[in-house]
Amino acid sequence: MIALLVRDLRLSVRAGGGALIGVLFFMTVVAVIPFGVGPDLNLLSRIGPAILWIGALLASLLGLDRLFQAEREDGSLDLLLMQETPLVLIVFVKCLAHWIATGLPLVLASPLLGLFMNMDEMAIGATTLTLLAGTPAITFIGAAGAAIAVALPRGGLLVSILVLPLAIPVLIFGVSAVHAAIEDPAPFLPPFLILVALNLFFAVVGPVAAAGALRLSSD
Amino acid sequence: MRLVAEGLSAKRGEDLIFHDISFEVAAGEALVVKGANGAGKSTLLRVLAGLLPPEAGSVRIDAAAHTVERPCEACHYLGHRNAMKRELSVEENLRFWKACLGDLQGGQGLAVDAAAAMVGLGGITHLPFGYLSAGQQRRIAMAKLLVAWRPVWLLDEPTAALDAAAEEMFSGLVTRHLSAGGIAIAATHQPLGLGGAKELRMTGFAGLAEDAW
Amino acid sequence: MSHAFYVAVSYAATFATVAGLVLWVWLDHRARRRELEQLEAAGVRRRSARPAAKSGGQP
Amino acid sequence: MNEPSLVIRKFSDLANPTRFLALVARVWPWMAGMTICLFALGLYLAFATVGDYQQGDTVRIMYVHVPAAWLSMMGYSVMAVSALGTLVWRHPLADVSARAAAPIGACFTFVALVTGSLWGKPMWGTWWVWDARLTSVFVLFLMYLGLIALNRAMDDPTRAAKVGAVLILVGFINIPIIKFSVEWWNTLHQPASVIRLDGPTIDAEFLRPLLVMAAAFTLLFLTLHALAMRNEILRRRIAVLRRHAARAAGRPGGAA
Repeated sequence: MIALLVRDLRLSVRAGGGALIGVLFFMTVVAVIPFGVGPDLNLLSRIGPAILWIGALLASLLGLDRLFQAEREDGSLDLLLMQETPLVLIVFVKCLAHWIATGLPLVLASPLLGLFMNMDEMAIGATTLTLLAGTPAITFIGAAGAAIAVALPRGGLLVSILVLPLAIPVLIFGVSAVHAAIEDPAPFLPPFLILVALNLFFAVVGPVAAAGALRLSSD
Repeated sequence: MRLVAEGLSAKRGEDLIFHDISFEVAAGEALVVKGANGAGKSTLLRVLAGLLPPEAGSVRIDAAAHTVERPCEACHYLGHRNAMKRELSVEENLRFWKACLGDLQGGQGLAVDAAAAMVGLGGITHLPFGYLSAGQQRRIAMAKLLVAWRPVWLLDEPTAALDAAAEEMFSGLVTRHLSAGGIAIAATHQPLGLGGAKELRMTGFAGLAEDAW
Repeated sequence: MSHAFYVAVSYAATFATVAGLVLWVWLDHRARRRELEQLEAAGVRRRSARPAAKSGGQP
Repeated sequence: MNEPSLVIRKFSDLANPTRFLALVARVWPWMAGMTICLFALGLYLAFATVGDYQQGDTVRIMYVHVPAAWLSMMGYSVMAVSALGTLVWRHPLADVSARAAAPIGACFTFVALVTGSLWGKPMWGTWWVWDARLTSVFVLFLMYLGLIALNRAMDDPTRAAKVGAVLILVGFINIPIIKFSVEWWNTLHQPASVIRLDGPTIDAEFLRPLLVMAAAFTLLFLTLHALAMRNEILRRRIAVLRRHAARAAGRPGGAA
C-alpha cells in the first residue's frame, strides 16, 4: 500500500503531474474575485473566508477526474481490481495520495491568499485550520464521483457536477466555523467538530462507494 | 492445482458473446484460446480474470497451494494495455508492481533486474517507460509477470507487437512458468510455439440473449 | 512593531528566496551530472564521442 | 548568406550547445565573483546611508524591492525575446533560455511581492491593496507559474517550445501595463522615480545604493540564468541519450 502511495506521489510531481495546477487554479480564482467585487478592503475581509473556501473547493475538484481515468487508460485499474487487497483500501490510499499532492498545497497557500483578502490573523488561522480539516472530505467524496464517471469520455465536467452538491455540507460547516472564530459570541468548536466528523464520515462512505462503482464500471 | 471453468457464458451489453464454455487446465498445462475476431477470446479472459461477471457458470481453482477467495487473485492478467506509467522509469514501474502484487504462496517472484534481464532488456531499467518502443514496452509488461508469483497467467494477445526473436523469448518464459507448476491461458492468433498445449476453439455465438425486448 | 523588524524580515525573505534559487540550480546541476555519468557508465555516449557513429537525425 | 557579419557569426556560434556550455564554464565564476562583490558594496551602501525623514528605516526595503521588481519585468522580457527567437529565428537555444528564465523570474517576482507587502504594512497599514500596480505584478507572478506548469505538462520539448512561446508573447501585454499602471491610473503605489524622461527625482543619497543593488541583482539574474540554461541543456542531452539507449537496446549487439 505504501508502494501505491509513493507511486501516486511520484506521478504527481513528475512531468504532467497535477500537483502545481490545483494550487495555481486556486490562486487565480481568488485573484479574480477582487476584480469582480471591487477593491473594497472591508468587504474583501468580510467575504474572504468564503472566497478561500469556494476557491479551494473548486481547485480540489479540478484534478479528481484523472484519479481513476489515468489508471483505467493504461490498464493498471484491471490489475488493481484483481488483487486480494480490498479495493476500498486501494481507493482510500489513492485518495490520500491525491490529497497530499493537491489538497495540502491548497491549505499551505491559503494563509498567503488570506493576506491578499485583507483578513486578520485570527481569520487566516481559522480558515487554514478548517481547510486542513475539510479538504480531505472533498477528495474522499470526489473519489466516488470520479469512480462513477471513470468510463465516460467527458467525465471531467460530470465529476464536478456530481460532487459539488455533495460537498455543500463541508462548505457550510467550514465557513460557519471560520465566522464563529471571527465573531466572538458564536463558539468555534461545534461547527469545527462537525466538519471533522463529516471528514471521517466521507472517508468511509467515499471509498466504499467508489470501490462499488469501479467494480461495476469494468467491462 | 486445477483451474476449472464450467458452463461459462458472458454478455457484453446486450450481446451474448459466448455460451456454455467448459474446460479444465491442470498445473503445468497451457491452454491456447483460438478463434476469429469477435469470437469472444478477450471476453473469456476478462471473465476468468474476474473483471467481467459471467452470465452463467463459474470459475474455480481446485487444490491450490494457497486457497484464494476469488480465482482472479491467483492470476496474472496481461491485457491489451501494459499497465505501466510512461512518466516513471522501468525500474520504478516494476518495483511498484512487485510491491503491490506481492507473491502468492508456492512460488517466488524474480528481482526487478533479473526480470528485466529475462526479457532481454536488462540494461535499460533506468529509462522512463515512455521512451521505449511498443515492442520493448510489451516486453517490460511481460517482466511484470515475473516479478510477482501467480500460478495462473491469463495472456491476451501477448505477442501482438513483438518480433520473431521476442516471440521465441516469450514462449521460453511460458515454458519455464509451466515447468514450475504454473498454468497459462493465452488468447492468440499467432502460434505461441508451445508444444502440447491444449486448444480451445471459440466459434462465437450468433444470437441474442433471451429476447427480453 | 518597529520598522527595523520589517526591514530585517524583507532582507531575510529576499536572502532565503535567492539562496533557494542558487540551491535549486546547484542541485539540479549535480543531479544532471550524475545522470550523465550513469549513462556514460552504461556505455551510452554522445555521437560525437563515439567513433563508429550511425547516421540519423541530429539530436 | 554571403558574408555574415561578425555579430551574426558569433551569435550562431553560440547556437551550438556544446560551445555554449564551454562559454558558460569559462565565464560563470567571474560573473558569480562580480555579483558577490557588487552585493557586498550594495549592502554596505544600503545600511550606511541615513534613513529617509518620512519613511525612516523602511526605505532600506526599497533597495531590494525595486531591483526585484525590475528583474521580474526584465525576466519576462528575456523570455519574450527568447520566444521571438524560437518562433522567428528558430534559434536552438532560445527555448532553453525561455525555460530557464521562468523559475528565476518567478522567484524575483515573489521577492518583489513579499518585500512590497512588508513595506506596505508599516507605511500604508495593510499588507495588500488591489491597486493597478500591485495587481498587475501579481498577475505577472501567476503568468510565470502558469508557464512553468505548461512547460512541465508537456514531455515533447519542441512542441512545448512553440506553444509556450506563443503564450509568452501574448502575456507580454502585461509588461507595459505594469510599467505605466502608476501613471495611467491613480493608485496608492508611488510613481517611477528612477527611470524618467526628465531625470531621476530621487536624492543621490538613495540613488547610489539603489543603482548598485540593481546592478548586483541584474548580474545575479544573468549568472543564475546562464547556469540554469546549462542545466536545461544537460537535461535535453540526457533525454536524447536515453532515447538512443532505448533504441540501441533493441538492436542485437547495441549498447545496452
